[in-house]
Amino acid sequence: MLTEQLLSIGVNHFLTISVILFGLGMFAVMTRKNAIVILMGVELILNAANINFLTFSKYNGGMEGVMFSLFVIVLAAAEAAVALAIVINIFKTFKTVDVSSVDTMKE
Amino acid sequence: MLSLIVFLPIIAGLIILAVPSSQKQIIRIVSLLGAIGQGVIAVLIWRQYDPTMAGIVAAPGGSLAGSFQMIERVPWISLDLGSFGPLNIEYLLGVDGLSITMVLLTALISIIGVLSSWTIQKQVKGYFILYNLLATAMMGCFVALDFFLFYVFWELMLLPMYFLIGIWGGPNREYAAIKFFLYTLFGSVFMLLVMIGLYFSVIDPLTGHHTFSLVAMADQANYIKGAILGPDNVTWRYVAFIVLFVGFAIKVPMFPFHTWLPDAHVEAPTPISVILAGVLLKLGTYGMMRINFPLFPEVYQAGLYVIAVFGAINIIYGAFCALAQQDLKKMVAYSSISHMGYVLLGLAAANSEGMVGALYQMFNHGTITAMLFLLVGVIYDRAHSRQIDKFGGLASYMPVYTGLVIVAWFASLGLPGLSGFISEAFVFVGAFSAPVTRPIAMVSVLGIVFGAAYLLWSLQRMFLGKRKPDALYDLEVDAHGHEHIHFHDWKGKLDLDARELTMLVPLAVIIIALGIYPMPVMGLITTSVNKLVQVLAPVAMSAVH
Amino acid sequence: MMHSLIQLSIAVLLLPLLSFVVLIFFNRRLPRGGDFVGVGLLGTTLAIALYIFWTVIVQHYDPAFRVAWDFTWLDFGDVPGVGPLQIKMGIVVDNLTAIMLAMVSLISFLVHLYSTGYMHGEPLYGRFFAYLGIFTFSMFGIVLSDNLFSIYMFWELVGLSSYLLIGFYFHKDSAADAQKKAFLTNRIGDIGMWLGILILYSQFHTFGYQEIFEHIKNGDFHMSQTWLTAAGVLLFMGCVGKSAQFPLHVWLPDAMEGPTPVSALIHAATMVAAGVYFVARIFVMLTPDALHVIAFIGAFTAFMAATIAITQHDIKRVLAYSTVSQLGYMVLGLGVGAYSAALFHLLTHAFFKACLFLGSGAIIHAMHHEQDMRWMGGLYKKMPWTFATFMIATLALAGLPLTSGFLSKDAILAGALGFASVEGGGVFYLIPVLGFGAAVLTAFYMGRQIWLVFFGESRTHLKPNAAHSLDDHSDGDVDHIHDAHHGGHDHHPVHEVAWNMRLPLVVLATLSVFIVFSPDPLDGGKGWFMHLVQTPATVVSVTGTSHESAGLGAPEAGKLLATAHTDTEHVEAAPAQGHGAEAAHEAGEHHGPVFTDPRQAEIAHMTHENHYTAIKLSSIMIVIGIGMALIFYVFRIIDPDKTAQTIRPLYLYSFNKWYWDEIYDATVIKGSMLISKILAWFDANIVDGIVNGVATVFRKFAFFNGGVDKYVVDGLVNFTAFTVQTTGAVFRKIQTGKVQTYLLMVAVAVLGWFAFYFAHLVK
Amino acid sequence: MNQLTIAIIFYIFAAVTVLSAAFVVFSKNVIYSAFSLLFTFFGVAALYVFLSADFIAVTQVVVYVGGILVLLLFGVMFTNTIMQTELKADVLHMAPGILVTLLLIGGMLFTFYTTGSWMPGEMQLNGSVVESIGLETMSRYMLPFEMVSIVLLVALIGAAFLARYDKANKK
Repeated sequence: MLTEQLLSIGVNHFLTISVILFGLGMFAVMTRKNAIVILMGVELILNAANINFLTFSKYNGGMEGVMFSLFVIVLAAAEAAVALAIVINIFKTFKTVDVSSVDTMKE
Repeated sequence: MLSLIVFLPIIAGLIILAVPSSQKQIIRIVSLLGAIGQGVIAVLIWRQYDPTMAGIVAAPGGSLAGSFQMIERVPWISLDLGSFGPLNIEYLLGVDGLSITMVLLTALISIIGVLSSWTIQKQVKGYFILYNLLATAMMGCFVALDFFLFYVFWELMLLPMYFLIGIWGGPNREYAAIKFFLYTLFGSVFMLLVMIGLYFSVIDPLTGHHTFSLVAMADQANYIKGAILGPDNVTWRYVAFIVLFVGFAIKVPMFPFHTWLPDAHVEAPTPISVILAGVLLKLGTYGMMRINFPLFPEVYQAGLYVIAVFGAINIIYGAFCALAQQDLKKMVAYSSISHMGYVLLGLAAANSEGMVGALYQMFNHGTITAMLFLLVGVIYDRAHSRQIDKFGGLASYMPVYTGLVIVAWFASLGLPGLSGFISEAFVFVGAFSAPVTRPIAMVSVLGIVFGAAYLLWSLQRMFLGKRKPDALYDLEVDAHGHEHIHFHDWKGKLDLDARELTMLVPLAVIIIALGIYPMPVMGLITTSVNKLVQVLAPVAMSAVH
Repeated sequence: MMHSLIQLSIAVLLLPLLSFVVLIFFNRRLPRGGDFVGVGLLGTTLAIALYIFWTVIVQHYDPAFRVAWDFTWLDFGDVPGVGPLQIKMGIVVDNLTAIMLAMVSLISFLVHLYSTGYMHGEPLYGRFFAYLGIFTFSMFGIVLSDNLFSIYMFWELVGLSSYLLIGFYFHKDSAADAQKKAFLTNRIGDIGMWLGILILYSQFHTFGYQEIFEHIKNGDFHMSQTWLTAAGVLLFMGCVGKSAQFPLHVWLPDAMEGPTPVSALIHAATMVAAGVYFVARIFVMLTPDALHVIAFIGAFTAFMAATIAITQHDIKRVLAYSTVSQLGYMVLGLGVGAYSAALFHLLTHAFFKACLFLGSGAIIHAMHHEQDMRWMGGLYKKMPWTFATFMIATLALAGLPLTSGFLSKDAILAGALGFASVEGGGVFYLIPVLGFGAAVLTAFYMGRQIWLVFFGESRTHLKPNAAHSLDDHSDGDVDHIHDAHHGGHDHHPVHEVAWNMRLPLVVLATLSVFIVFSPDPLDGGKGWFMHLVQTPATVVSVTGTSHESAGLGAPEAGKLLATAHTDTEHVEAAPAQGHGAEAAHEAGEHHGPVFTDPRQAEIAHMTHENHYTAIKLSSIMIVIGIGMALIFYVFRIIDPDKTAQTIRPLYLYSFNKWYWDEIYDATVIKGSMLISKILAWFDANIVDGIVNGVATVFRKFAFFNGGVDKYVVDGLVNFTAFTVQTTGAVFRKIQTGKVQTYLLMVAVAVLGWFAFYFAHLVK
Repeated sequence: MNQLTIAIIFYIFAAVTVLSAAFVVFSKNVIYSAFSLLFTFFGVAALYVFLSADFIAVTQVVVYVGGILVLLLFGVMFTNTIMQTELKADVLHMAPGILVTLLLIGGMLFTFYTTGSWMPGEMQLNGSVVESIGLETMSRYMLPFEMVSIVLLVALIGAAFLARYDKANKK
């Protein structure tokens, strides 16, 4: 039974992986101070999302998931570019990428 | 004409808006021209003004033309509220004896203020735009005869004042600005409620609709029986009166609503202090005379004693606080609390002498206290401090400055021959003649001594005697044995320079001239004040004498 | 149309103002600081004033002479409940005014002249003359004005000029303190005066003397009689302040910080006399009770000041206290109803006291600003002119016969005696007693001063380093001190002053001789003054029956009494309206007209009765006084210092001016100190730490106010803000500004949602 | 090839993905995490293949590995000098983070397995989707496609602008 479960790769497997990726990404974004790592976390989250898209689109036979995962990737690229640019600017200004120390707008 | 004088500063402000902010001199000159234009129009109005027309209420038959002058009346907002009937808000301007002096004062102080703003270096453009907005709002308050319009100008005044204090102020400016803002807002919110209540209780006899016109409201015949503020609804009329009174008393400022004043003054830049003390405080008492008292005469008659008591508290309490101050500007601020107390006392007298005294005191306090703040600003520019004990012996080194200081100081302590004396004298004359306020007048006379005390004391500590060991300026003796002083980082002329003289000398001249022969101003107001006294006391005046 | 005299007096009023305006602005640009402007303009003023004097006094020699003119100053329109209301300003010229004008302008001119010598080389030389100008202007204003409002205005202006002149050496802290003290003390007096004015105005809605008196006479005064008395006493408070009467006398001695010519002009001759002049103006409306108060205050002041004067060392302080004492005489005279005598004394005193001050100024000038009499002496050889004039003036002040002072002081004392006997003796005899006591002391301290200053050996070399301690010159250590000083002062020999300082002395001394005022050296009543300035009939109806008593002048009273009164008065009434020496003689017998008011008539009568008693008594007193002075200082039969030791408590009491300053400190300052302590406790426990590090007591008290202001009233406002702020602060903790924390919270929220969801699921 | 081998391959890639992702997150060294991110991306790409989205897988490799990862690496290079001893980015509130993460994961999984098992639809994607992607792109997703391209363009320009060498600062 369980072996059968394990052997027949189904929706749940993919969802589980995506959840784990999402969790890890979330963790990175929440806890790490280094802006770069945070960005990586974001990428993880996006990937998790992508996996979900594709999973459901596969097992439902629609093309929507596929298309959207495509868009997600594009946007992820854009996001990464802009975000890194910002990070570099922050580094220029504050000589650090420690986001917790970049709190000029606080109060 | 009145619209022009009201909105001229706005026009100047718009022009400034177009000027690039780097062109500081052009900006200054534009707003100076605006202020001067305002002054010119004010003088024209003054020339055209007919002092025999009373004002206060409409002429017999309900027409304004018979009593007010230079009336401008345009329907402004009129929309049909269905069950409430049409909502008519008018753009209604006009002057009478109460407002004409204030118009003159406002125009004068605006010019002085621009001149004294010349030294402002920080964000000149924004400053002068706000300044002109303020000038418009003040002038508008004094000439508006429609309560709604008045309220609009009243609120319009808050905003620029808030920023002018909050941005260009001293180290503690945010606190002061917020305090000023909250206090005044508190007052005006209630004013709004009362205004609406009045709107629904007053019918304009000419149109038969509800109206915001203060002139209609000032006539008790126009009130609807049974309305919220109708003649028979005594309780609510008392409440409304008190609420309005508090609203205006905050501006006066009257004890215990006065604590915003010292902070605001200490933090505000010199020109703003001048405007604040010279014009804004007058709005409180002007509002009382124009709105608060005529609309609820019977409550006013009942409350004379209380108002007088508050006046006396202001006089003596303010004088004591002033005596305690180390900061010269704070002392002057408290002194103006004390002097506004005279106005309240005169208003409480409910007879012509007192009221004329009060109105005249409003004008004189405007000029005198403006001069005081300018003088404080002069020394602050040089020494970057206002600690009274950090000077001493200045009279030997800055004779011209000291001369003007002596004029202003003695005018403020009510020396005969200077305008302050006459107004205070007639306030006392009126307050003493009215049996209700007689005992309070006898107490308040002590204010004369305390006033002299703190002014002379500060005068001695700053100007007489010798240089204090920890004074803020250095003393050096040249080859000829002459002593010279110089302030640490002051490059300009030690004694008053041309710009400061052009600000101060006219004020001094006005103070002296009006102290010797007050009729030029007093003649404008007596007719209206007599009318006002009649309106306030329909019962036989013989009760007063 | 305007009377020519009015025009002239307006000129008199305005010329000194012109001098002030010119000098205050241009003194630095003019050569010699523009002193010639001041002197020249004052000379013109003097000429005009003398012309007025000539016209009024000599040409129409009429007790009832009076021209007035006024104009509407303020127009209140048709005031509800009052009707048309105008405030008028005006000028009145009568005998008294003319005399005062002449006196003030003369002394002012002389002082101007004198100052060109005395103040020469001062840095602010020109400004000094400017101040003198504004003072003279306001003094003329007081003299000329015909209503209470304008007199109050000029009253305060005089205070201002006094303030400026006392503080002329403003860089000296003592001067700065003195000027402040003077102004504030006067202000306290002025409050009373102002309240009095208010009482009268509130009844009559006018400030004019004439209208007010008319109203009172017609019984329009609707408040109680007590209020009228109060009005009188309060108005008198103005005089108490200006004329340095007890209890407000403390400022005058300190005012000697000013330059000596100022002391002569303001604090001896004119300004301090203004109070007396003012009381004279309002004399007719003073109720008997008010008059009693005035009389007692005057008598007490006269005596107290005299006792203080006998022990002072500073030559100017002796004169200052003698001024206070003499002013006390005048007030006393007014109080007892010896109206003309009091004013007569005002005039004579002005001359000889000004002469004394200018003389002392000359001495100080010559002694290189040495003011302590203990280091003077033997000056009569070196300064003969000064000595002669000073001597004459001293005799006049002491009230020796053949001097003007004798005439006036004797008249006052006679009045006091008469008053006492009328009022039925008892406590009222205190007044003449104090008066005569003061006479003794006056003679004594003036004799002492003359001796210390002019006779004996020069003691300049005796001055030790620490001067002004009590008994620091016993003969034992003379040589030692001499060596120590090695003739410090002798390098500058003392010499007579220049003509421009000598001339005023001579003029004033001449005016201190009896013949100027009265042909009879024993009776001022025979003089022109007593004839021209006569006691006006009171308008206050004590009995309520004297309403028909008309007018302030003699003739009406004279006409009236033909019908009204007893034969004794009848006989004396007729001449009162005649002219010439004979009439003057007769009228002089009775110090003016006969009164319909029984009390006044009685007093006048008794005064006449007591005239020669007064002469005898006062002569005796003077002899005693001068005798004592001789015994103490000339023949050294009794050593003053030893006496001082034996009666040390009394001596100190007098030397420390009856401790008035200390008493005021003790009462006012200590009292409020106690209050402030209580309040401080209140602060420490209720409103925390308000009154910290406060120096003077007023400031403590005021700081408490400031504190209440800051903490209580303000506190209520801030409390509202505070609550908002704290809640805000709590939530602000969450607002770390870190996106990640926000994200964490989002996640937590999601978890919360999960929990919620599962809760459903489990069911 | 039979189901077993497929399963085994799947698990291998899954493991690679998850473990490398975990390494990305937990490694103290930014460089390491950057490189391990590479493996994650590859793993994910492989998973895409399992999901019969080969084109996406390729895109993933090209875009992420070729683009984003390089960017990230550059970012790391710019912002940390390699030489500097501690590249370790220390962490902010660790404990709550972990807790929340675990709870999150647990909660989600629980949801998956409790809210009825996912039934595959009757027809599934099989084989390559490249052709249908092309069709969709040009027909149904025309507008979004253009939009996205514009967005990408704007973003790139913006990024270039932001990251450019700023003279104003150096002045």
